[in-house]
Amino acid sequence: MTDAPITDAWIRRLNLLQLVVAGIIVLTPTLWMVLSSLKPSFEVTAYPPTLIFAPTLENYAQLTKTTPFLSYAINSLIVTIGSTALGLLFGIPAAFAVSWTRISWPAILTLAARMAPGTLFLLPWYVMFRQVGMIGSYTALILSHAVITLPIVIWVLLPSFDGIPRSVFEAAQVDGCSVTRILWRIALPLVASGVAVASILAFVFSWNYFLFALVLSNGDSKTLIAAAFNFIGEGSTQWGALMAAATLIALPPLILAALVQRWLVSGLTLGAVKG
Amino acid sequence: MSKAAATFAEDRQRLELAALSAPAVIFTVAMIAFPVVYTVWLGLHSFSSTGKQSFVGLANYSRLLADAEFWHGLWVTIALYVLSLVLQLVLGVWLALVLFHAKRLPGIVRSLFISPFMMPPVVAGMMWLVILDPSLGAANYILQSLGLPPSEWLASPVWVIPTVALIDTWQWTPYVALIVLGGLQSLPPSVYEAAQIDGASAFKTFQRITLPLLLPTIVTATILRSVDLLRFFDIIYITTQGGPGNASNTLNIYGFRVGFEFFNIGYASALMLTLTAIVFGAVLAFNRLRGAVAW
Amino acid sequence: MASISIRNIVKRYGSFTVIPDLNLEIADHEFVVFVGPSGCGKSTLLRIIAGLEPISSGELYIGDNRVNGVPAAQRDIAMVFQDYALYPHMRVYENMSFALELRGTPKAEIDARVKRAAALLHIEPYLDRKPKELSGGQRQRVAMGRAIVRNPKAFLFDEPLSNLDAKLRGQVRAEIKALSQQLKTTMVFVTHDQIEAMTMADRIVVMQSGTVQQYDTPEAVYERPSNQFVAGFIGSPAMNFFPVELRGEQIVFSQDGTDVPLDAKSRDLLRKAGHGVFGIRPEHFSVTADAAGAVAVTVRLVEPLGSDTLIHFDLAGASAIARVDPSLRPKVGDRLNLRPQPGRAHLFDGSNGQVLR
Amino acid sequence: MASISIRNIVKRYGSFTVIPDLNLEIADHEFVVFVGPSGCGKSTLLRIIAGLEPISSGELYIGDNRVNGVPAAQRDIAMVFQDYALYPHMRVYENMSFALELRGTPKAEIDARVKRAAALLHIEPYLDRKPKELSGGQRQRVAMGRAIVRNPKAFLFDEPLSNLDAKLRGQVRAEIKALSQQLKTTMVFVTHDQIEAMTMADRIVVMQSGTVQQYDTPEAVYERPSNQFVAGFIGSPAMNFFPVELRGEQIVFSQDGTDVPLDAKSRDLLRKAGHGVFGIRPEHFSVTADAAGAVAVTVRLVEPLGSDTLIHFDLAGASAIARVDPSLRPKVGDRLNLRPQPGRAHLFDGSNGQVLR
Amino acid sequence: ADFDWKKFQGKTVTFLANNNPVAQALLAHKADFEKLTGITLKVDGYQEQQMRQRLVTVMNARSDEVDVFMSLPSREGPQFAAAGWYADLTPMTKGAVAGDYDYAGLSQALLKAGTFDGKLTSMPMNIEGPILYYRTDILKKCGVEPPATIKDIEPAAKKLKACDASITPFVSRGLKPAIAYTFSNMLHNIGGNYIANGKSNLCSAKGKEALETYSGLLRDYGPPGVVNYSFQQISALYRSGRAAMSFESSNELRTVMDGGERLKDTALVPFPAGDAGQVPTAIGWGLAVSAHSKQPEAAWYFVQWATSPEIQKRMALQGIAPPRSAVANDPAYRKWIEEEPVRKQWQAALDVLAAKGSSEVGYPIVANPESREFIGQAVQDLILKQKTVDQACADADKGLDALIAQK
Ligand SMILES: Nc1ncnc2c1ncn2[C@@H]1O[C@H](COP(=O)(O)OP(=O)(O)OP(=O)(O)O)[C@@H](O)[C@H]1O
Ligand SMILES: Nc1ncnc2c1ncn2[C@@H]1O[C@H](COP(=O)(O)OP(=O)(O)OP(=O)(O)O)[C@@H](O)[C@H]1O
Ligand SMILES: [Mg+2]
Ligand SMILES: [Mg+2]
Repeated sequence: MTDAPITDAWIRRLNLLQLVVAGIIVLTPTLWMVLSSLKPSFEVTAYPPTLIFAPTLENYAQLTKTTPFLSYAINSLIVTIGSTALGLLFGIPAAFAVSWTRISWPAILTLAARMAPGTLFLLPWYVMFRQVGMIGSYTALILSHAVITLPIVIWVLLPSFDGIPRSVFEAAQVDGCSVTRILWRIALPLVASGVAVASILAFVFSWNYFLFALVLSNGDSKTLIAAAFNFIGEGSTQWGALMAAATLIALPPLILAALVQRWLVSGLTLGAVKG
Repeated sequence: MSKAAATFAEDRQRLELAALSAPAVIFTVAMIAFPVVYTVWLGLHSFSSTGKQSFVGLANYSRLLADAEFWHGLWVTIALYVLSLVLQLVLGVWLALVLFHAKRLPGIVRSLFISPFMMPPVVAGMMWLVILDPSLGAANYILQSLGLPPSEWLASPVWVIPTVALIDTWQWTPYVALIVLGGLQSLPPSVYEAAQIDGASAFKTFQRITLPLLLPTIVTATILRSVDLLRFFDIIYITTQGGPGNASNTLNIYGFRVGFEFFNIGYASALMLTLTAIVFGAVLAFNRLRGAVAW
Repeated sequence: MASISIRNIVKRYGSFTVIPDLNLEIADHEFVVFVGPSGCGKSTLLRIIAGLEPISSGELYIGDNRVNGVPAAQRDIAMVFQDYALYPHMRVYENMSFALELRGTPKAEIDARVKRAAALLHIEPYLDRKPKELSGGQRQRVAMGRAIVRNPKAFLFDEPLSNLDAKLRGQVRAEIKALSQQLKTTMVFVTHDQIEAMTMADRIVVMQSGTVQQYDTPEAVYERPSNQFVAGFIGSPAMNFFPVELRGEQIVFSQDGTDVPLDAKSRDLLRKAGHGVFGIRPEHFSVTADAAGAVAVTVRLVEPLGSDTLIHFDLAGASAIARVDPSLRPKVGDRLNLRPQPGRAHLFDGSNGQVLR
Repeated sequence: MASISIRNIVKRYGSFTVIPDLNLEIADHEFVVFVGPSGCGKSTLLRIIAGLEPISSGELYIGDNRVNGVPAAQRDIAMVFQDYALYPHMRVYENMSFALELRGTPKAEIDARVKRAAALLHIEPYLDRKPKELSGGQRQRVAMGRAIVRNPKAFLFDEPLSNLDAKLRGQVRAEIKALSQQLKTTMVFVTHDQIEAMTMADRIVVMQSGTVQQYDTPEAVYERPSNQFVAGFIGSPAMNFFPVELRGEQIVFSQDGTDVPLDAKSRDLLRKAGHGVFGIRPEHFSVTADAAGAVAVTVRLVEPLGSDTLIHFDLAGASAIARVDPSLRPKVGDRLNLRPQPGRAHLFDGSNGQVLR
Repeated sequence: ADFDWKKFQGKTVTFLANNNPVAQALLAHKADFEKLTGITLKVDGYQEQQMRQRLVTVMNARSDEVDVFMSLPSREGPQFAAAGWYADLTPMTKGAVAGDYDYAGLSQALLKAGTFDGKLTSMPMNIEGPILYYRTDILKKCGVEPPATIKDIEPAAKKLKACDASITPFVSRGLKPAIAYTFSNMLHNIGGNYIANGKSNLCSAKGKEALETYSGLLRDYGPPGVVNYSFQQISALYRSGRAAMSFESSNELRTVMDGGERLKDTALVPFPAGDAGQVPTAIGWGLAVSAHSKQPEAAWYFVQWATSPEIQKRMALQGIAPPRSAVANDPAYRKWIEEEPVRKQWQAALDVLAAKGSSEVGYPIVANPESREFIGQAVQDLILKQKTVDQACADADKGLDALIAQK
């Protein structure tokens, strides 16, 4: 061997470099948001942008003072957890069945709700839920948000289920497992990373979706994100408060993501089959 | 077991499989059947300014065909869609690979890497509006500090689409990356050992092994991104409201404005149904592709 | 605890027919071994019996029940997969206990059975490991263990010992045989190891391209192969074949016209067609001092196997092998007289390969 | 085209030490076969040589280069994985051509090489299939084909023929041997098939628990095992072992004190410790008419293998096996006189198993 | 005197609010209302566009969920009125009214703006309109006199530009849907009007002059990217000291003064006069009762309370310009005004608005919101130099004529 080999050390260095580049691009705006939340409102739009400033928690204080931030947050949590759970509950079996049978129309059907502009649903849903007296209820919000979470769960899990070696399912059948059992005992543990991804995505989408809450909730069940808009308004864009709200709003998904990280470990199907 | 019993058992498995997808299917149908019928009905009516509605048949649709704003919106939608999708897929796969190889990265840092899409789109839009402000924003400040010419960003009819695409890419690339990351985790590791033995360089391994194996996942990400990108709304709504002029007036923005700013529910319904049909077509096409790239 | 009856089964993958039309009756608690060249459809047939592969046409009975369309989960059959198909997320213990657990077997009994199987397969130290932490042979043993803890209607084994060393393989083989006698369960066993086939089977199914070539006891298959394919496939090294013909009252090698030292009965068999294929196994040559009733050959290659020695030589234009005693210490270039042992020769129809009897 | 030198290599998985400290020198274009019980570390060692498994400590040289830390891709080694590791998304042809393509081999040559390998492995009809559409043996052959199209510094084969039928295995074995002679490439071959080991190897490495027990030519390993483990592991059925001791000038079975028919040399070997283990292979018994210099046994079980017959019997409290001529037609209950063939007996140290010489 | 505030005790009135400072100032006194009337006030507050989205949904569904909502008569008034979403307040102002309500004290212009087909649809909550903010220090430094007429603006801007290149001489709204708000003021000052003889009139000489003047100022003296500028950007630019003149809503005072930097160097005036003098845009948020409300009477109680002199005085002290001259003269409010010179100027400008203001923002037609699009489009086309003024106004007129023709 005459040419110097590319060693593992070099590969590691290259990876690190890419990581740093990606980090800067991805994180700078986020950092800007967090920093802005610590500035007095007017300074957010100051020019040139200030980097050194006296950080203040005043925005956060104002947030909790002027709005029932906590109760909005609880609303959001209830709706998001509810719809994510519902999405997982309906989506996991559906994704499994679609992957098993290779009949994909149920997956496409559930996605149909995502294909239409959200505004299309506002009026009919309002009429529909009003008919059954559920405007303002958590149920209405959870159901409507599940329309968003369900297809995400199904579609994210589809390739994961497809990736499990078929003969593992066959072994389970021979062992006497019904299809449903195979799902819970064999397939589900094997797509843990897929479920983690699906949960994060479903959670984030539900958490950040404001359109449905706009018409289906009322003052009491209003979600955090719908309330966050209130910081933008004529004569009063409260930048500091908005950024503080944004920071706080982004926190729960972030925490969730950090929590389910450990499910994102690799190679669960390792050693299952040879071939 | 008699013959009947045998088929019963077989049916039971089919029944079981049907039962697994039933909740999702029934739920979806229950939730969207009425809205779709309702919207179709609305689309066949005209709501005059006096609020009185009258049946107009397909008039809304023929109006649509003759509406230059619709065709322009379609063009803007597609341009934005293609540009954003390509950027996000390419960068998303790259980011996923970077994160995948950074196995020792603490979980919390890794989640920070995917944080942009956790930011509410409204906030992201507001934030970028400030950052990209031609006179006040940090973006031009940085460009000028580096001795580069400032840009008008969102204010230029030429640059508004690329700029919006960039914002969207910043926000949604991590989303694609997360999906791809999930796919990467389930790739058979032994195949990589085989590739090493075959002498594949890092690039070749990516090109010939990782990428083809990831295609089903990438197509999934494409489908999920397509349904959002073709209905591009949030960021434009916050930043340009379809401007400057109508340079960023996507179909969804246009439909929304017709319905909720100009209060023409009938025409808006026709617009949105048309948009839905476009998205549906794209999804069907990609679903085909998904079957083709399965391994 | 159940017979298996396969009637006119056809299996196609798209336009590719794997099994054209197969009939097979496996009696209750019979031990049947499938052998055949790689790709001939052994696994496919096993998977059909297990209910994992839909049948294109035909009928399948297990016991008295027609089971076409009955899902695998309800056939109560245990199977070792050729590719193991372990549950990657479960420890070895759980892999083995899973099926029992599903049947609601009491914990203590599960434990006892798993421990017994693990002891038998020498995998007790690994019960707490995940499959990915095992060697190839260990994984195969887990796959085996997963089947033998059960007490099903029938066992299906798809090359379950291929990755084990000879010693272990011998032990496990004996245990399986014992198990089959003890449980009186129907067993179907696929193997490429002829010793396995010969020692374990009540009957052997020799398959080729999805068809059954012979279905008989091991001795019959070895000693009375029904056609040239079976004769050539069973036995290692393989049987030697030479085209022969009847010239007058003398059987000669077609290629060079030299005499073949065969008896009168063979002559009678050949009389009808006038020509055929003469087959003899390497172990059925005797080395003799005198050349009468023998062929003289020159040793081209010597392969010492320890217990025996193989010599390769050319005869009548074909390459052939004889198995001789190592104490003979043959060397390349030696001239030897080889005499076919009486009654050990086989004659086959030259056109369709059927044995002449 | 390169020697492989393994120096003081240690491999641990967590706290579990697979290879405690291993040294091995494989000469340039040598054909070395690894044998050993399942789980002894053969695959691990192969993977270490290939660069797929990090070493806990020690040094590895390929040719003159220290390759610790050099990625597998740059070691120019071809390998057949025990679990195949085929590219699921590529057709068989691409699976085989991939490595050549990476090296910029001209299209025409790639095609020629792939076609040649496919012909040799009888997989031409499947070149257009994806791996999942193949049988187990066909997959294994693709894995094999992927390696042999190349012209690397060394070939590593991890049980590459385990799922093939005897006939095909024999053919491929011969081809590999030919290939090794033609390419003059270093070959490392893991197998559980002793015939493979004996016929292909220049030298055999017998491993146990990650240590080398003997590293010598096939004959030496068979005829002069260096310890009881090797003796018991090589040969099938395995060597029979009996504890013996010296009583006065007579060697007797420790268990029942009856005489062991052994020669004076053995007596001398035993003199030092006074006791040891007497080993003899099943094929090294002769059946004699008179009882002198023989042990009289009762046949407990008969296993006809076709070419030979195995008889099981009990001797001195142990179960033992002898291989006899099938023409003897022994039956259960028969009394036989078995005489150890002269010079075929082995004596081992009773405490550490080392051969007494 | 013996007005029964407790008549609807125990009822719940739902109020769909636009979460702007006006509503915030009002709702600071929510508890007082509940105490006074025994009515529970359920507030549902949203940002403006969202509030409209919810309102449209609720109204289209003919839901009684909302009793009272905030509305901009100048924008959606004709449309909502035509759709029949407003309850007619005329009878209520004549019926159950507390003695001290002083209906006549409300700005008549705003009341008129809220009256459609003779039906009073909303009660004014505040008054606002675009005014000119300018930097006294910069003008002084550059030797520029504050513009007295529209014609003075351009030379002043030119001089400022030459004097200090880092300063944006003039900024106003450039975002398409927002343009009409400021543009209308300029058009009216110049003497133009939107409609003449039932046809769109942008291509009249005055119309073209307004278009050219407005777009020219922004193009030549406005900040880069002005086509995306609405109140947020304008206020931020001005507040950070990077603009010399800013034509923006009176409501932005608070934002502009945030941080205190602009407190001492800013002057406020109504937009300079043109050929037609000063015809400032003056609008106000109104409180309307939903036509679908099941309890319009109770709803009216809230409207009445919210627009009463007492409450408007309290709101004024929080910086909400009152739509009642009586309140503007209230001593407490006066005192507050006197505290800062800018407040004085601000109130003075608002006085002009109240006196001479026009509520015509965009076309006084049912499709008013859509008409603003065409105005905005024409101005942007000119700013971006994509059309000549003749083309731009012709294109706009074409579209607008079609809107006007719609019934
Ligand atoms: N990831 C792991 N963690 C812990 N132990 C492991 C791991 N991988 C392998 N082992 C152990 O290392 C030992 C050697 O494994 P190896 O695969 O080298 O065996 P082998 O000799 O190839 O066996 P076989 O003939 O069964 O393939 C085995 O006992 C196995 O259990
Ligand atoms: N999905 C498939 N599509 C097409 N052909 C297939 C498919 N699966 C298997 N085959 C073919 O069917 C034939 C029988 O396969 P099978 O697995 O039953 O062989 P086998 O006898 O078990 O062989 P081996 O000994 O190699 O395991 C093979 O030739 C194989 O190529
Ligand atoms: Mg098979
Ligand atoms: Mg191994």
